[in-house]
Formats: sequence, C-alpha cells, structure tokens
Amino acid sequence: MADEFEITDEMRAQFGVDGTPWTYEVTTTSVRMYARGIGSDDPIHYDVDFAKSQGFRSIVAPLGYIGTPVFLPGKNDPTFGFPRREGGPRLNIPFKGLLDGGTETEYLDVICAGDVLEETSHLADLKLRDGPRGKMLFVTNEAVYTDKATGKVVAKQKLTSIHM
Amino acid sequence: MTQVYFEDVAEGAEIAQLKKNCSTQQLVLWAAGSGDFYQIHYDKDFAKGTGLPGLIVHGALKNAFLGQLLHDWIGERGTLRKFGCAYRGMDYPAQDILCRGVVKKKYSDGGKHFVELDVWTENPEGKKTSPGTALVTLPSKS
Amino acid sequence: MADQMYFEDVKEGQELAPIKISPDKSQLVKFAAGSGDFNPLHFDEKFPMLKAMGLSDNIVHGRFKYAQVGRLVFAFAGYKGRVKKFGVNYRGMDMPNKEITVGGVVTAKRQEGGENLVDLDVWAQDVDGKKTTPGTATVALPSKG
Amino acid sequence: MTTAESVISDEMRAAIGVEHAAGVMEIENTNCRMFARSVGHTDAIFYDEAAAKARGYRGIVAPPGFLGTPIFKPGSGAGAPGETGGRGFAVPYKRILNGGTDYEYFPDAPDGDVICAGDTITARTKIAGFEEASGSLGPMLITRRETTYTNQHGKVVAKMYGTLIQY
Repeated sequence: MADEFEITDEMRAQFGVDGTPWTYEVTTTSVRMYARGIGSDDPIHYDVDFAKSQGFRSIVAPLGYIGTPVFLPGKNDPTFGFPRREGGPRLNIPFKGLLDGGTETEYLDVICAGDVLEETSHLADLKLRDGPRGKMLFVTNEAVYTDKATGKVVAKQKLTSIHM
Repeated sequence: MTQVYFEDVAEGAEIAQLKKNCSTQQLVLWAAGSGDFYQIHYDKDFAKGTGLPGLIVHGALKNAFLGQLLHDWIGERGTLRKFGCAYRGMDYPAQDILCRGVVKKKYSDGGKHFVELDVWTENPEGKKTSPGTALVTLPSKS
Repeated sequence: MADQMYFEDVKEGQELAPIKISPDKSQLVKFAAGSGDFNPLHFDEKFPMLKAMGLSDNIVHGRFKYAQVGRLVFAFAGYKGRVKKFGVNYRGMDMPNKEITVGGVVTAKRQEGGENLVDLDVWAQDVDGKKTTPGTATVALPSKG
Repeated sequence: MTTAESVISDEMRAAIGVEHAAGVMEIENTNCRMFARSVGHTDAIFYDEAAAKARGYRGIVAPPGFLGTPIFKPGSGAGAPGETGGRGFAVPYKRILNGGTDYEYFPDAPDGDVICAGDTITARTKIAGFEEASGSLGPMLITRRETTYTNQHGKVVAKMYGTLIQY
C-alpha cells in the first residue's frame, strides 16, 4: 500500500543502470516544427544559411528540444513517442497519481539539425516526502545524449515525476 | 504479408477492406504529420464557429487512408502509380470510416501488369464520402 | 534577436526582457507536433482524465512552459552566448488562452574554468502573478575584453 | 449557363500553364515517420531505415500522399505548394471547397524514382485549366491545378492534381 511505501536498497541498487540505448534525430523539419510549437520566430531555428552565417553547423535546436526518438510501431509509446525499451530500472510504484515535477537540462554543446544522438537513460534519484494527502514519491530519471558522429556527450536531462 | 499477383485479380472483385475510426488524438497526429493545423479538425468551438456541427476528419487524411489501403494490398512487389479521391462528404471523429476498393480493369502493357481500381471511403450510413480511382502494377506469376 | 549581451554589461539584479504568450489550442497542437507529446490532456476537452483531475479545460504542457523559459534564456545568451544549464519545477497548472509571462533576473556573475558565467532565477507566471514554473539557469556570455 | 455569363476572364486564361514560384520540400526520417504514424501505416519501410534498405530503397520511403514538408518561414503561410494557387482571381463566388486531390508516382528508373528520406524536392505548381459547371450548389468555377515534384537528381517523382471549387 502507498502509505507503507518505503524506498528500499533494492530500488537504490538500480540507480545508474542504463536501459537499452535509443536513437534520437534532429532534422531541419523537426527543429522548425518545434520552433513553431513554442511560437519562436528567431531565424536561427528556421534559416539554414542564416544559422551558418552565425557560426552554427545548421539551424539550432530550441532549448528544451533534444531530438525526436526514432518511432517504430509497437516499440514506442503511441501517445508520447518515447521508446518502450528493454532493460533499465523497473520500479513497482503503488501510487496512482502522477505529475510532471520538473525538467533540468545541462548542455555540453549546441544541438543542431543533422545531429543524430544516442540516448541512454537511468534512474538517478528517489525521494519520499510527506505531502498534504500522504506520501509523495519523487522519481528522477537522467537521460544522457551522445552525438553519434563525435562520440561526445552533448546534453544531460533530468526528468522528475511525482507519484502520489 | 502475402503477395497478390496479377493472375489472382478479377475485374469486379473487391480488395481487402481497411477500417478506420479517428480519435481526436489521431486528428492531431495527422495535423503534425501533414502540417495542416486548420482548427476545424481539433478545436470544437472553432469548428462550430464556422457553421460545422463539430470536429471533422481531414479530407487529405481519408485520401492517405486510401493510400494505405492500396499500399497494403499491392504488397512488396506491387507499385502504386496513381491514387486520389474527391471530397464529397464529411466524416467525423469516433465514427467508422471504411476504406474500400474494387478492380475496374486489368491489362498488361510494355511488360507491366496494370490494375485500375475504384476506391472510396464510406461512412456508417454507407455513403461514399471520398470516391476516387487508383492505378497500380502487380507482379505476374509467369 | 536583440543585440549581443556581453558579460561586462550584466549586473546582479538585472531583469531579463520578459516574454508574454497566451497559447491557444492551435499553439498547443503545434507544440504536440513539435515535441511528440500527443497527450489529449492538452487538446481534447472531452478527455476523461480531465474530469478525473477535477479540471474543466485542457492544460498547457509543462514542457511548453519549460520551452518558453528556454526562449527567454536563449534570447538573453544571444548567438555568441551558450546556455549551460536550465531547469524548472512544475508547481501549478496553466490554462490555454491565459497569458503566461516568462521572466528572469540575474542572481550572480562569476568566472569559472575560463568562462564568464551568469546565474539566473527564471520563471513562468500566470495572470495572478503566481510563479507556476520557477527555476534557475546558467549562461556563459562572451567578454568584450 | 451560357458562355456570355462566363466568369473566366482573359487574365485567368492567360494564367493557364504559367508556373508559380517553385517551393522546396524536405523529406526526412522524422517527417516520414510522423506522417506514417498519423495514418496508421504498419509497413516498416516507412519507419525503419534498415528495413527499407533491405527492400532495395535508398532510405525510409515517403508514405503514399506524403510529398515532404515545405521549408517554414515565420510570418509566411505554411501551405504546401498547390494548396492555394488559383484563388487570387476576381470571381463572383464567395465560397470555396477543396474538391479533391490525386497523386501520380513515377517509380520506374531511369526517368523516375521513389521518394525517400534524404530527398529534397522542388515543387512547381501551375493552373491546368478552368471549368464552369452548374450543380446542386448552383453555378461554380472549378480550377484544376497541377504540381510537379522533381527530386535532387532532376527526376520527376510525383505529380499532384488538385481541384478547387468556388461557388
């Protein structure tokens, strides 16, 4: 039961264990669509020649966009598009409610159209707090994005979900 | 998927049907896939403001459904040459859209084996809301 | 894009030029298209989960607000600056067609590892002034020197 | 209707066959997949590069009816080429309908090709003709538009025939 839920050593043992890697693609059309989606009219996100004139490889991915996961029917979530990959952490969470708690991105390089990234994701943190309606579990996953062409890590993103 | 051959096809015969039923989510997916963000397909109030009874399915989506019907029928070795439809009636979310096709004519020309079809989408009342035609080639057993 | 900001130009307590946006349903559908998040919570007013959550209308994607904070920080950094890090927490919901104001303020400047870093508090706030999406960011700016 | 009442002007006749400014359409892995996903396609050639190559294609195949994404410029209309052509003439009709769309493909080498991810397609639209008719909606003007899609190798890969009805 949710009220008796405690974080166990077994759960903590899953910290840092990566699931199967997945490919994320950043393309000119995907960058432009994201830029339209956030209402930006900055030509750095739309005009390849302009972006190159400013010293970038191609149009720049807006902050918050780190590519689109390769979508394969049956292997990705049909609503959210994220991969349903094998391996990685499996938590048996007894809470019914779910909220998006927060997003934090660390950039080690600028992401541009044409980039093909390998994403690996692991459980980074678990925190249990007492909320007004009982226990709340904060689950933080960290995704690491590596440029397939250079082998360099370009971004790390932490996503926190709140289960209550 | 089994391959259909030119010899298997008879004029007047119906091809395997494809049934669709669009959720609001599918209409939004289509907006994303096609780049058509006209609000009559996902904003109920906007649609009603233009005099429509509610959200309607994009005509081009029904056209693409016919493309899928044909692609799935011709198999790996067939080619899709022509397809399309007229937009004659509206379809709505959460209602079946039945995609159908009937072989109109078959002929061989220049070593290729052509099949002409009538294709259409049909609403639950049996009305052809998107009638059209198609031309494909199929492989021959010989 | 405004003129390039340089490290020397920045003062602690300085406020960033705010972004105001009132996302309508069309904007949220375009964000679904751009982000790949097609959760009907954000565009289908008949989606059963809305009622279960006690909501009468669709809600703005948290990640949409995150991206607006991203626009703010990206504009502050300019093409020669680099955003090193930015993060937010989702503390409250925002509804479509209601104005969201995205703002930020410089909390510190420091030099580290050869970089000119500026720390910021950033947020998205609703029409009542409630910061529904508070966060922080760190930007590296070019120097005039 | 008699010819004396024709709404087809000399200006309109002169516009037949004249190409509009060319538009560029991009075909990429991400937009092919998004289109295929939005239709509900199940064939892996629309999603998986390895599967498409195993079937002899250059890359992920553009699903039927997908002719790429126009390069979006903020502040300009995002309409695909051929969607709006022919609306600019002074005719006495207020209402407009998309009458239908037909696609033609040219999959045979050496003159044709199959559209795949990685292609950049140039789309050129012209008015193929005007017709007048009288139907249940009253008198109407039918504008037939034709868009030709040429890939980066100079091969015509598709044509789109559109019908616009004004009444």
